[in-house]
Amino acid sequence: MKFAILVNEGPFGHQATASALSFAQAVLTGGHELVRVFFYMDGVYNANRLASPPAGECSTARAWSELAAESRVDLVVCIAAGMARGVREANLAPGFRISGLGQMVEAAVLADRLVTFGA
Amino acid sequence: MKFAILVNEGPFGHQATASALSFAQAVLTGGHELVRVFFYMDGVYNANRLASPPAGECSTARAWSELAAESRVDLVVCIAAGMARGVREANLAPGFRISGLGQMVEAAVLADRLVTFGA
Amino acid sequence: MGPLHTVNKSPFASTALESCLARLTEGAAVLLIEDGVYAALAAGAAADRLAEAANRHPVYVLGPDLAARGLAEASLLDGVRVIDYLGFVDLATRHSAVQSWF
Amino acid sequence: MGPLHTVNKSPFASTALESCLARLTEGAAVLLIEDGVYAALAAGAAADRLAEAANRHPVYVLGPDLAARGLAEASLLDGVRVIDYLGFVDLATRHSAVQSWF
Amino acid sequence: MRRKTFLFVSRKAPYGAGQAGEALEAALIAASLGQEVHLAYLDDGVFQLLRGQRPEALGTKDFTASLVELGEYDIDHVWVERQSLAERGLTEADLLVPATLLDRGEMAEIMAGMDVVVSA
Amino acid sequence: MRRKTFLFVSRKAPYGAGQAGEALEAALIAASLGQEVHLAYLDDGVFQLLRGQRPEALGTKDFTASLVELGEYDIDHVWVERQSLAERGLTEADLLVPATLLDRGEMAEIMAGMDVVVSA
Repeated sequence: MKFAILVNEGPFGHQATASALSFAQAVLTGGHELVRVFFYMDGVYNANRLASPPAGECSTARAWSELAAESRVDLVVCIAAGMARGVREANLAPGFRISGLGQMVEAAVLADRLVTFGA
Repeated sequence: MKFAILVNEGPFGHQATASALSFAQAVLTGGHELVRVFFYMDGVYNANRLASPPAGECSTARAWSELAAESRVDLVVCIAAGMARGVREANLAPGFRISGLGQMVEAAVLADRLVTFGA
Repeated sequence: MGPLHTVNKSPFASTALESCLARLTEGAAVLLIEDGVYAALAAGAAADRLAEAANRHPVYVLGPDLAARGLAEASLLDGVRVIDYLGFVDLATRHSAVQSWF
Repeated sequence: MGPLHTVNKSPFASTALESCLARLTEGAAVLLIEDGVYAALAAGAAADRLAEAANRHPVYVLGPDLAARGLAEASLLDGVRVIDYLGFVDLATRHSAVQSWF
Repeated sequence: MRRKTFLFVSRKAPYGAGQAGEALEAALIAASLGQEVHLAYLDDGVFQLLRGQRPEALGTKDFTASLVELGEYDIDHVWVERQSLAERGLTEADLLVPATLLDRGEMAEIMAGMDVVVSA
Repeated sequence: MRRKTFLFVSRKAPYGAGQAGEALEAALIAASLGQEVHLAYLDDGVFQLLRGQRPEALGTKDFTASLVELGEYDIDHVWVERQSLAERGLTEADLLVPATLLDRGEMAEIMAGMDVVVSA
């Protein structure tokens, strides 16, 4: 089955990102297809390459990048939400791309299920 | 009287920043002293120079910078929270400085009142 | 004077106000800000509990946050006082500390 | 099959769970994740309402979120089923849509 | 693109910690792309529809300007839960857009029947 | 620096959307700077003190490691509200650090008597 994931919360002080990441990994482990992960609202903070978590914490941005590299998952950051929050091409983590909200709608149409994490 | 302000939420999708800003302005208008504004947790996102809000919205980062320029208010971003969230010297808005949590404690000691906004 | 308690969450969505009201001490006051202002609606389901607290403690509501949300002063519970940010600062000076509930 | 409803907020802090349970339709299921898992504590004040829903709808709780919080399966309400992320994905495939409550 | 039914569910009051504007933006995009868009307002979400909001002082855009243009995006399905209004002491006359009032059970059925549900 | 009484109030469950770790960090810094630090746990905040938490799987640091070191920071005042425990079906035996249990009214008096109150 085809899945799309919507992430609406930032990576620190909110569990939503970790939940979305675990769900994404389980989608792939379960033999399903992950059409796209769309980062909206505070979710765009996940794509900030400059973020470096304190010792003992896992970098979710890095974990998303690894997922993209290993499994060719399409990670899309909302351009408007990113602009507003200072997430741009210049500081984008590897594996993410910036595009419009239409990509979220398209993902929901292409996928059999859209699952939202946050806020 | 001497005030210190603690901001724990990011500027978008949360009113806390706008509230803190209005409170800071009223402290000064009321003839009081504003010892320091300390940005902690998601509050550090306020100091990101790269953020540019959509048309029709006010840039709170810019408004803080203006407050600092006009009234010499000390705006301090927590270094650990900033590192974790990708807010660093390289993308710091004018008028902010980066320092440790000790500055929050010191502000609370120097001020007669600490007022927290967020989360 | 006791502390000033600020509450910024809607009483229909969060237990923050209820939690705050259950811990008011002699001389304490309550200031509703942001989504907390919805608690002051006289016709709302949260009104009784706030009215009871207002009998023993001053309850304030931040005017600019009412206006932003389209709430008229006429729709508020009797006894709740509307203040602006200067009033908020003034209250903070007249209370021993400010405690935020969210 | 009806929808799968996920709830990620504590029932002691937020009305999200209560709101969700009030809108369950035939064939719907509930999955408690993140802070939502606290609702499944048998000895907690929120247990009765969830137990009632569990009589008519399957109620699941995400095991990794229980473990992170130090909650033992033995402390959960009878009838609540513990699943992992693969189980979450599987539930999503077997329900018509996934609706998040927060 | 295939046409699906999209439901955008608003359960939060505007401004405080809400994403009322960003959720509405997504709904307008979905409608622009030819999807069948429904908007559901329940719980504190009904406060988003209140007449007379003036958020400019908070520095945020007035998203209600987009609400009154829903017709131009062919969004005809605006559902509001009657019980949510009543609990807050509100009536249909307080709403700034034409909406269809539903009882709780009817709202639940609407939500259960959609292809895609986006919560905000 | 003058010595004040600082109270850090925890009312939120850990992990979900809490800042349990960041709040505790602030408390440790205040103690290191010679302030009189008190920690108050009420409402869902009591879940932060539960034994047996294993947050590593969520990718977050185990802040409870700092909790067990409170004594090394001379933080002796750990207050837990009895009613908050009871509502959640918990008892003192479930807590991972020694704490003083207070009734709701006693907790309210503790909170009202501090120079600085930081909520998290």
